[in-house]
Amino acid sequence: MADEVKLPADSFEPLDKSKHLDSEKIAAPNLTFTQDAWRRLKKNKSAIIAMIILVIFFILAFGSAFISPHNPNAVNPQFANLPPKWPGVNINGVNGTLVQAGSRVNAYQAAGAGAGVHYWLGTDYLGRDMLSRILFGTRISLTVAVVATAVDLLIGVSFGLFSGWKGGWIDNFMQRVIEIIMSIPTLVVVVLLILILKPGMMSITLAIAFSSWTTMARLIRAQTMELKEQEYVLAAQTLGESSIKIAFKHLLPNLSSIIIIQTMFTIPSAIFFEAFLSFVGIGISAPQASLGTLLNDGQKNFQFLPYQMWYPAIVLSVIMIAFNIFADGLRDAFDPQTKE
Amino acid sequence: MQSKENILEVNHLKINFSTYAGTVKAIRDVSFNLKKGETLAIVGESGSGKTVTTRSIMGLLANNAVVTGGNVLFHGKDVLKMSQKELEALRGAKIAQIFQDPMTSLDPTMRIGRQIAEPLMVHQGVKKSKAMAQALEMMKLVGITDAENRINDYPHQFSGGMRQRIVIAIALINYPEILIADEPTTALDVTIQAQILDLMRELQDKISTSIIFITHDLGVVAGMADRVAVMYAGKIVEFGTVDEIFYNPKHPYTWGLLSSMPTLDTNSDELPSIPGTPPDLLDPPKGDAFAPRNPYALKIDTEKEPPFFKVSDTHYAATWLLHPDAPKVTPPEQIIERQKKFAKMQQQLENKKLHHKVEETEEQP
Amino acid sequence: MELDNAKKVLEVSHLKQYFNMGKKDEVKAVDDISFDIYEGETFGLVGESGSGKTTAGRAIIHLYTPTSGSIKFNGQEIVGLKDHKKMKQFRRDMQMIFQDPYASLNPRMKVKDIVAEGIDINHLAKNDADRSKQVADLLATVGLNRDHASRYPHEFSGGQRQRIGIARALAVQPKFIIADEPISALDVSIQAQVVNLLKKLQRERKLTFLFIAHDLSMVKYISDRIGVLHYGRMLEVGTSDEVYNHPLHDYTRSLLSAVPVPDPEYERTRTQIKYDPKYEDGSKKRELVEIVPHHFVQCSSDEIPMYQERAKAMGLSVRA
Amino acid sequence: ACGSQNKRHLARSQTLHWVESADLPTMDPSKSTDVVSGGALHNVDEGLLRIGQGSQLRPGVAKTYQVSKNGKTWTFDLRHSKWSNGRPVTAADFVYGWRRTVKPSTASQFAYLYDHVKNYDAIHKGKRAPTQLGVKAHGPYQLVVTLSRPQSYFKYLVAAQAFLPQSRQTVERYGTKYATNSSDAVYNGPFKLTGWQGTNDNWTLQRNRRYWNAKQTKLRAVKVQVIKNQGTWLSQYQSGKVDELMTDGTQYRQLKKSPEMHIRNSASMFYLEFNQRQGFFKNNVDARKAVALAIDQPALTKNILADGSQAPKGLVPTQLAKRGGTDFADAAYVKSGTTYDLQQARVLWKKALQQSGRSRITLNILADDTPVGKKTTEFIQSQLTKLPGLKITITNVPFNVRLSRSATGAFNMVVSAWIADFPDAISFSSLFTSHNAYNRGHWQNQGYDTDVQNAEGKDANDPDARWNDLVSAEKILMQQQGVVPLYQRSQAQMLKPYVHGVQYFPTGAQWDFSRAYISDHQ
Amino acid sequence: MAKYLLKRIFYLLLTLFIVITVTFFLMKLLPGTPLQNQQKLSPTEQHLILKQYGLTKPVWQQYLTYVAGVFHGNFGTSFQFSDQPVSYLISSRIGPSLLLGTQAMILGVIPGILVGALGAIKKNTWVDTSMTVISILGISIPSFVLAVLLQYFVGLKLQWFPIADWGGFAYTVLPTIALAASPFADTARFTRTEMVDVLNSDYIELARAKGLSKWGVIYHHALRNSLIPVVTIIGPLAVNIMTGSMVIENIFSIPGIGEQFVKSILTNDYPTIMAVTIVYSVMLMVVLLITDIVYGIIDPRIRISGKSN
Ligand SMILES: Nc1ncnc2c1ncn2[C@@H]1O[C@H](COP(=O)(O)OP(=O)(O)OP(=O)(O)O)[C@@H](O)[C@H]1O
Ligand SMILES: Nc1ncnc2c1ncn2[C@@H]1O[C@H](COP(=O)(O)OP(=O)(O)OP(=O)(O)O)[C@@H](O)[C@H]1O
Ligand SMILES: [Mg+2]
Ligand SMILES: [Mg+2]
Repeated sequence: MADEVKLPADSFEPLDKSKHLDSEKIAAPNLTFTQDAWRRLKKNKSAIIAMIILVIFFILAFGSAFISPHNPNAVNPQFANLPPKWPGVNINGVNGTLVQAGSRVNAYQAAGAGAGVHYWLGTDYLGRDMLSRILFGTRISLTVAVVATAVDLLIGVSFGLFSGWKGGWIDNFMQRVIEIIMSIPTLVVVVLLILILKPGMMSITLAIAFSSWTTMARLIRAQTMELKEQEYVLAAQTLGESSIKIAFKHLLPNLSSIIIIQTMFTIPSAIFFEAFLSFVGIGISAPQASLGTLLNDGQKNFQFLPYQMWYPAIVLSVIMIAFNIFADGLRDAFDPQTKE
Repeated sequence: MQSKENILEVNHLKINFSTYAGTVKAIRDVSFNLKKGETLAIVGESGSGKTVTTRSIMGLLANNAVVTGGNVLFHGKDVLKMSQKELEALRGAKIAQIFQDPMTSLDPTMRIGRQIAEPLMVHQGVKKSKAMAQALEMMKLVGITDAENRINDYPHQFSGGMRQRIVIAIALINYPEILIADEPTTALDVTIQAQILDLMRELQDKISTSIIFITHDLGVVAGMADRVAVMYAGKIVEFGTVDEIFYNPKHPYTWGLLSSMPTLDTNSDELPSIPGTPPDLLDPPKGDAFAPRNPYALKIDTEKEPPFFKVSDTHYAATWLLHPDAPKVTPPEQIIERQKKFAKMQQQLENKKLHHKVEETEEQP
Repeated sequence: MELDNAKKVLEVSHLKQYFNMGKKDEVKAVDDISFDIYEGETFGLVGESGSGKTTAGRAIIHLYTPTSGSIKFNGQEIVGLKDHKKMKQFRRDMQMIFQDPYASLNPRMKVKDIVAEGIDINHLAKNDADRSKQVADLLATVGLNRDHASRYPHEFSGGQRQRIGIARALAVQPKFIIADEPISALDVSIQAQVVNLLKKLQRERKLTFLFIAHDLSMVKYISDRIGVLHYGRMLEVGTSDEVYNHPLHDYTRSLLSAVPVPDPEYERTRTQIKYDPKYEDGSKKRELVEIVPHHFVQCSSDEIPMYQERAKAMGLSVRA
Repeated sequence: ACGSQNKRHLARSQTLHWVESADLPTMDPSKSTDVVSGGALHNVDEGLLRIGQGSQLRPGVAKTYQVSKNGKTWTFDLRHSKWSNGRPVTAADFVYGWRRTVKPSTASQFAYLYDHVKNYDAIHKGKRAPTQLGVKAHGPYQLVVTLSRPQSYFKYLVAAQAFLPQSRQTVERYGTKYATNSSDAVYNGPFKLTGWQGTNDNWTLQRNRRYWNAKQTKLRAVKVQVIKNQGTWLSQYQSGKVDELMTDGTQYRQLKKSPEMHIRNSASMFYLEFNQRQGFFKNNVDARKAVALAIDQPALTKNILADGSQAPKGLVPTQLAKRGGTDFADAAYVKSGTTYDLQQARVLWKKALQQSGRSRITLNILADDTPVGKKTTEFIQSQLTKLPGLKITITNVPFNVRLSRSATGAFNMVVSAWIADFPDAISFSSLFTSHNAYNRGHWQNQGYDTDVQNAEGKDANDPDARWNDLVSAEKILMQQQGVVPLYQRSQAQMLKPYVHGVQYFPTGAQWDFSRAYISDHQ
Repeated sequence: MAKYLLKRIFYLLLTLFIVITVTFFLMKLLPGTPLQNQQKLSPTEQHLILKQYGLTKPVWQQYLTYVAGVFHGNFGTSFQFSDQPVSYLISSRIGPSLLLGTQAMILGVIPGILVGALGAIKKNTWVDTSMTVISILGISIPSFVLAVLLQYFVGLKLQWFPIADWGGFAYTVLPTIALAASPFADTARFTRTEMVDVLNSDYIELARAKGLSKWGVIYHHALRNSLIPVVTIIGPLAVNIMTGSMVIENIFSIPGIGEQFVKSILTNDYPTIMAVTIVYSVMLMVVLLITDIVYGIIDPRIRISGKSN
């Protein structure tokens, strides 16, 4: 076993202590928690793609206010229900033709549209440009969802935080309140709220927010209960830190990942809920459009004008998928347990 | 010693884990053997590779593990090359394991009788009723009082110590040749730990199984082990009989471990401690991994990994300090005390030998 | 230490801490314990898991509101203390070091902010530069350097994190520190670092410690006096040498006999003493009784002679 | 294809699969207010007269009738016919049914149709007993009705559901459950209702063998199914599960060339009312005219609704009333009332704004929340937005919310609709007299009121004078732009080629299956 | 257990009472009456109609009457269906909804569990990926879009199942599929997460160390433990299905209660809105109660202590 190789003469000099004992040194670069999560997220390809898609959608939807191809509300009766037409492309589906009563007709010609007229995604029953409407609808849907989620965050987080932190009978009471709210079907709550507040963005937003905050509150409460037993919170208490400060310095930052993740799940379900409300007929009112109203209009004529349902459906589904995948990715990224 | 066969041999085992961050070199050339009926303790701090070593013996390595070299011979057959079927036949029958945390290692939704009987039913095709009867026997054997009534209880109805007994019962029901105990008492109180350790010793006598006992508690090792392997950063740095390790340690890491633990008699103002923190196995340092924390480090430690130097037939240590060219160093005070004791023991042994001509076979430490 | 003349820093008497009072799952986590801690000493609290060590520590530092009993710190009653100023002072004078190095540091805060938390609360720093300097000094005290100040806790090893926790406690210049199993989650090779640090700090800063642990050899090593806790009751209190070398209560004996020692020869001969909890069965009223000077055992009045016998048998001078 | 003379081979199965887009809420003739129950009642019950294709009246239970000179006494001679339970249908059943309808405690919402019948007003107000109603049975088979004022179109009214006979024995037997399901009622029409449990969404009109003219009924059954989703309806039609499809705009565009397509002109008009109680539109004829001129009705009907609906000529729909070959709508046509002239509209709008002393204004349009309602408002919004200084918001609400808001005047402009209860212009003209409850905008015009009053009173028995009165009234309404007619509703119906003889009529209940049959198509 | 049950039922009733109270007074805030044609009705008649509906009394009296009625199963009279008690309307229409809901639940949950479990077992393989894609699609496509697609492609083009209407089992197939998509996806995702956790747990490790085969481990230990939490999402799933059913019933012309709810919302038929609200709440509460009890029964850890949280 012993080494046979000749070793250099000075090999067995004792090592200079000062040189090697600096084992407290940390070699790794200085990474914050968020940076670490971001690093993990970056490794998750599908989550990154989802994120990019979402960013693109946000930019398109909110940028469309400035650079939309057409005014989304401009009615053009003459050009109602025109199929998609891409200049210079002659493939059925995007060449402005439609199957009507069994034969393919050039809808643009029939409507007397000049050669320069082309709608990338066709037009709707009022001759409005579908592409602009979809962008506009995406913007409304996203706005409703984001605002609703923000409100839900505000209520849910503060409720959960307070309940969890206080504990005891206060918590008990607040939990009963949540239980009672949860045993009323959210849909019913939403519908009632909308009926009372009059249909419109505001009320839909509020109603959706109202319907989802309980989940957030429960999550936050559970986590707060756990966190408040954490020794660093106890340490802050022994130092004499006030409850409010503890909430902001210790609890909220450590709840942030849960909050972000839950938000990422709430946004798509809010979008969905809005679509559902539109279908039922109590959604966003005209001339505003949301993905839900577009879909609802589209599904009626799916047989004859399939593009009117397909495009909003695709946009909605892509947004939903992207949010879900992104949320999954975030959850993994924020979870330090995640196996590297 | 030669008369006892090796039932398990681990030779030059090298295991890496591929992770996002890079390759973790968790086991970097580990060799040891296990003889019938003996208890081998593996000690070492957290992350030194104890668990990974035993998992490789069970063929239960994680998906991202890559065995880059070496073999694990069980009765001469390489466990690492076995098929799933062969491994399944091995696990729980020939080689069984006790896990560290009794609170989580039982299925919360299955009655404990059934859990104990399961290995029987799996390996010997025993009928359920018969298996349950045997499970009951086993429960009594591991000291569960009122076993008849408790056989249909669920794990959460038992205390930690009781659960650990159940886990032991599960491991032993097939009278395995090798029992791997991975920190079986770390989660328990000292009094319960003592009971469990007693129980294990007792059972080992009864069914003469070999035990690989993993722990980082040197006190426990002293009471349990026949032989000891000290691991550091994925390598065994010293191994020998329990007396050799405790009374005549050669590796500075073993020195550190032994002297940093106060005994009930320690009264010095300051405990000798091992400075610094263990190395990152993603990027193990060149040379001796312990060098940065080693007050006795030599220049060569930063360049070349030390080979094993033989101290006695049963005692080897991987430190350049044992190289003939190395300077003589003075170990910490406590170690000197221990070595003195060792010398005395050797002396007594010699004397004994002279007085009665004891046969070699009884000499087993 | 000459106990009779020493000043009592902490006087705990008849402290009770129950949880879930009045419910089915009521827990008497701490059930009527009394003990004093003298200035400059280390008082060790040992006991098995669930015996109420942590609860006692937290009740003393007023993380819980005790069910009943009195806690006097420097003569000031803490239970029911309403005076904001006095409470603030108390919070500075008494600090705690926690068990879990991973849970005791807020993962979202930089080390400097963790350490400076007490400084900020009590406005102990004149300005930012002063704050940074204080943090750097504290880190140096616990053997870390100023580079570490801008790091996050997850980048540190367990021992380093425990030292950061110590620095945080030291920031408010406490006089009394409760250390709740500060080393039980650490690797053997690291434990000694922390214990040495605590001892050094005690020497340099004249601190008083309540040291909670279940590792008996470590408690023995670090403590001047020891209290043995079981089922929320204090069974035996005495100087550490007394308690270890001449345990009077059966439980203490059993506990000591179970401690594994890194000495194979000793281990081979060690026998464990079985314990029968009849001396705690609650059928009689038991109180801490001073059997040997400064060595108390929990017993009822009719059990006193038995313990005195035991003490005598060990060659101790029994208190009249 | 319907009503075709040329009889084809009958198919073996004489079951027609019909569709309704709403549930059947009641079968009580006194309580029916909706088209679904109206349609069902029309086929399972029979009044004195029957209305049929082209709004022609046919004899019903009454074989003949005579009107007195002064137009106030109507005598109906009834035939011997039977209820579906075998009891005879007698004049007493009419008397009972009518009294039940006008009785305030019944709270029939269509009792107002009796307003010309003697003593109706007093009964209605609870001042007289329902037995005082001007209807008497002279023996079992003669019914005499006394009106308080002459009413030339009373003959049409007696064909409506509110005037159906009701069997006292049946009503009293079933009590509150009467007509809440198909078996707790009795029928005297060509069909009887089966399979309706009160809330389910399909039911069957089964041939009534006891009907006096049962020989003529060829269909064994009309299976009616409720389909509320337009897309589903189309698929069901295409797969042959149902025999008819009321297309919406898009479907109509696609299918309009099909030989199965039939346009059903109904006597209904959609129009925009201005709130003239106070505010902007009060006494501001320029504003009203500007709005009228800014709306392009042909574009609305042709491109937006695109369901066969027509651009209106005036308030009274075409083909509702004719005299001497002239359609009322042509006779009363006022060009400015319904044309599109944005230029002119802008000019007028500026004037209107000046008059009200402001430079910009936001106005709201109230309308139904139906698909058509939404399309209409969205379109009008886009059109009116072209007027300078005008911003339009829209509110789409459920039908009865729209009604109650209209009634209380909580609107700027509202899209209202009216379907003639009977084929006479007065059904529309009476709407905008000063005190008519349906005049939600409170438009008031002395000349208009006088004209309508004359038609209902002094000229009631003089068809020519009456016609002229109504034409004059209509012209005033259009010149003053009291309302803006938007479109005359038509429905484009796809009907399987093997379905024949389904009769459609543009007023009241719309369908009559008594002459329908299925030809062999296998 | 009995005490726990009593407590739960007390809460259930309390909740129900709150729901009734809140909806009642909310409804009173809204415009709309049973009058369809009020312009042509004399005040006497209007009063009479309102009286028939009990709307002439002071609001608090109406409230008391209503509450008393509800506990006798009397929800008043529908505005849409004249003389039709709302209780009858609901009882005659709840059948199809319950049937569809149950079928969708079964079709959603069972395959969802299987797919989710398979995904976890084959974690990070193409199987897992495709399972994830399917389940994400399931939550990403609105049920009404799916319904329209099914109707068109499966019903009209392939003619495998009826497009709409309500008859035998065949009629329930397409609506059930459309309705089951989202519970399927939810269950699959939830099961997968749970199963992955369970598969990483110590007792699974021990089971493998016992020598159980891979599938033996899954069958005897992993499945049961990962399924127990799945019970807890049944409640939310039931809500999903209720919500979905409104749309699905409309599209497939199914005479269910959800469709009726939509109708009553659109027509301001308050007695029906209130009744359906109450029925929905009761259904949800009962589902939650049952899942809690079932959870307690199948999870030995909870069974003993007899409490759920
Ligand atoms: N599946 C895995 N993937 C990546 N790294 C792993 C994996 N399993 C173990 N390791 C790494 O291998 C090294 C050895 O781990 P092992 O669990 O054997 O340590 P141990 O000596 O048992 O420690 P402990 O006393 O904490 O149980 C550690 O650095 C650990 O992080
Ligand atoms: N907040 C609480 N609510 C209810 N019971 C509690 C609470 N905190 C502690 N207990 C119970 O009180 C008893 C004493 O707990 P404590 O944590 O003080 O024990 P310990 O001696 O510190 O044990 P360990 O060595 O495990 O830390 C235990 O039975 C515990 O379950
Ligand atoms: Mg391990
Ligand atoms: Mg503790």
